[in-house]
Amino acid sequence: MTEEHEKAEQSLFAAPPLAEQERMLEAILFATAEPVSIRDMAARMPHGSDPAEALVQLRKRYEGRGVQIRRVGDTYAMRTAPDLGFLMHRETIERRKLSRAAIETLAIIAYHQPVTRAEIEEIRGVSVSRGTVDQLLEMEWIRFGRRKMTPGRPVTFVVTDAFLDHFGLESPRDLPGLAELRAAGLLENRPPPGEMPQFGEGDTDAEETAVDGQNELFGD
Amino acid sequence: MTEEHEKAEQSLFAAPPLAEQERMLEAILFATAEPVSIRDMAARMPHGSDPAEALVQLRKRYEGRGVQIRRVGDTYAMRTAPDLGFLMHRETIERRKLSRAAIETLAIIAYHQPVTRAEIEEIRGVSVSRGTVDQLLEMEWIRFGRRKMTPGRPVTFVVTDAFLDHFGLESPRDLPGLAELRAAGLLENRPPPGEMPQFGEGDTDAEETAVDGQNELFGD
Amino acid sequence: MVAESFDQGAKVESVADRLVTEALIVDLDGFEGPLDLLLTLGRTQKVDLRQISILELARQYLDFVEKAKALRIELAADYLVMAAWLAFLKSRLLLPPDPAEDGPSGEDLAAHLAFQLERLQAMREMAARLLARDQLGRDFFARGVPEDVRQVRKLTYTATLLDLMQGYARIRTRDDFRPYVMDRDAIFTLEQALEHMRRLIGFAGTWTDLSAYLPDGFTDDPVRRRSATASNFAAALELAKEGRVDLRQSETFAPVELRRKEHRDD
Repeated sequence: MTEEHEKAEQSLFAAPPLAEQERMLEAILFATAEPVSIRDMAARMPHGSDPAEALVQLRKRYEGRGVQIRRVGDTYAMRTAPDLGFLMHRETIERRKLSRAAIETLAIIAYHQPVTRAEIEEIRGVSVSRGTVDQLLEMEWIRFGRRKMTPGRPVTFVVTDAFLDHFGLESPRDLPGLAELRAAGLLENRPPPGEMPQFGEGDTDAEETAVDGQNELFGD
Repeated sequence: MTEEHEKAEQSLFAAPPLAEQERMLEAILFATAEPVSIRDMAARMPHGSDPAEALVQLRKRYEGRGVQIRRVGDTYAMRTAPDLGFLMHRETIERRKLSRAAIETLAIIAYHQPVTRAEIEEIRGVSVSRGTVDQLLEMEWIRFGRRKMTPGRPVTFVVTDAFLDHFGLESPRDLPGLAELRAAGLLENRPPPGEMPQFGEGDTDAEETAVDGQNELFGD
Repeated sequence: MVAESFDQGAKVESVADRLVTEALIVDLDGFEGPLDLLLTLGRTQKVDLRQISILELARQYLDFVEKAKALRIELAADYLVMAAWLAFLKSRLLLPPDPAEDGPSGEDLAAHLAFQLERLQAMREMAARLLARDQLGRDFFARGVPEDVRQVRKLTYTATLLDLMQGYARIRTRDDFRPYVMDRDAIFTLEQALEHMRRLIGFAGTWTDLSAYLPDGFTDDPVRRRSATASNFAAALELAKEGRVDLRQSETFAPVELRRKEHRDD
């Protein structure tokens, strides 16, 4: 404390050297919550200081650094360099199970590819919502295949290498067949209605709810 | 976002040049009020970065500046140079005055850590009030350390990084006068010879009841 | 350090000593226990704590307690415990050691008390040195506008091969699970039959078997045939009711025949 007082007293007689003023300015800009005007700087720095001049030096020093001195109207503030903004984000990845509608659509594409939207709907018995297909496309688990040589030349969907990669398959042919599914007990077990997976959030089609209703109706 | 992702992907193949890492580190340390560990830096910087190496460079760059990079335990923080405190009266944070008991307790914990409550009482010659410990815990200047491997496995107290940060200490080893105290044998845990009155336990102060409650809290 | 004779210890206290003690009594609340009081008394010896005379200190403390009693000041129990212990220590220091007696010597006890006083004094000095340091928020400062790390939440969806296969199995076996329902493609509705018959009825000038009116695709499959026959029959009744056809049946279970009803122009 006494040292500082001495310094403050000295300053009544002579302004500190410019390099020292630069240090002071640096500390002020760093610690102050609001941008600071030249006038405020002058008021806080020892008598005789020239904050404008010190500021020029300081700005030069920070050129190209990770921190910059930015002018905000008539005031100045220190900010992180805009190109480093990505460092200030922390990504948290949240994993969610695919909706039932999406899994079924994906399964149909995998087992029947190349397959048109109409064919998927026929197999599933409900219309396929656009959101479901978009989600699968976005995940890069399906992509567009060749157009079918049928009237209207509808687009088809096929699964991608990313899909095979995710499910640890070498080719779509490695998917177990119906007989194998049955052997694995996947076909025999009929889940009670209560344990039926809920329908996907993405699928809000009227048909979807109709099916829901039907399952209830047909359940034991 | 896409840009960042690209960056993140690129980084799988090559870490950014050291100068660029230094900029990143500068931005990270600058932006955060709390000290940052090397581990956290590495987690935020692109894959393959070497924050420890970049830190050496950056600390050098800030030597003698108005802002410094300070080591605080295992973490690092940017702080204004202490000699410029006089410029910052406006930023001064008014702190609750610590009682003499609290200050002494804090010093004992800092110099004798890890230290049990009984040991603090033995040194001070009076029982430690719950309020004193609570206040220090609340300020996050002390925290619980490991239990002592002595009968009753009492909890110990140690000082925190926030304590080091507050008093501008790099590590507990930098506590002032530590070497002298050690040389004088004043940090030894000398058990009192038999037939000496024990401090703390005999106290029937109003605080005592509070202490009882806390002991229960600390008990296994 | 405790090699003092009894005479020295019993010396009449100086005026200064007495003043100090009296000041202490008035100030009793300010002490944090006997050790604190002892430390304060020890300072009046104006020597390094390492050279302090514990015997002299014990005498001072006992005097203090006596005076407090005389002034009817309530002393906390631990002050009295300390007084009793110091009296015991004093006797140990003054009497030649008894070889038959176990336990620590008077010197050991005195040395430890001296150690305690020195340690407490040291801690107080360290506390003061700590507080004299530059402090965060007073002498040096953290970033004024901390930029918080923004949390960006990224959603990823996942599924297992089992999910996929179960999903497919669910679809492929959906029909197996259904109880019997009339499938709509096997049904020829009354509306369809009416429309179908109205179109053909204009050509039925002669009696024709109703079964001839079965639509294409509903003649072979028995299920479909049954449905179409029933609907056609109902449609024929409807047309008869409308007065557009005549119906006849030669006997029970014989084929039903129909013929266009001629419109009379009167």
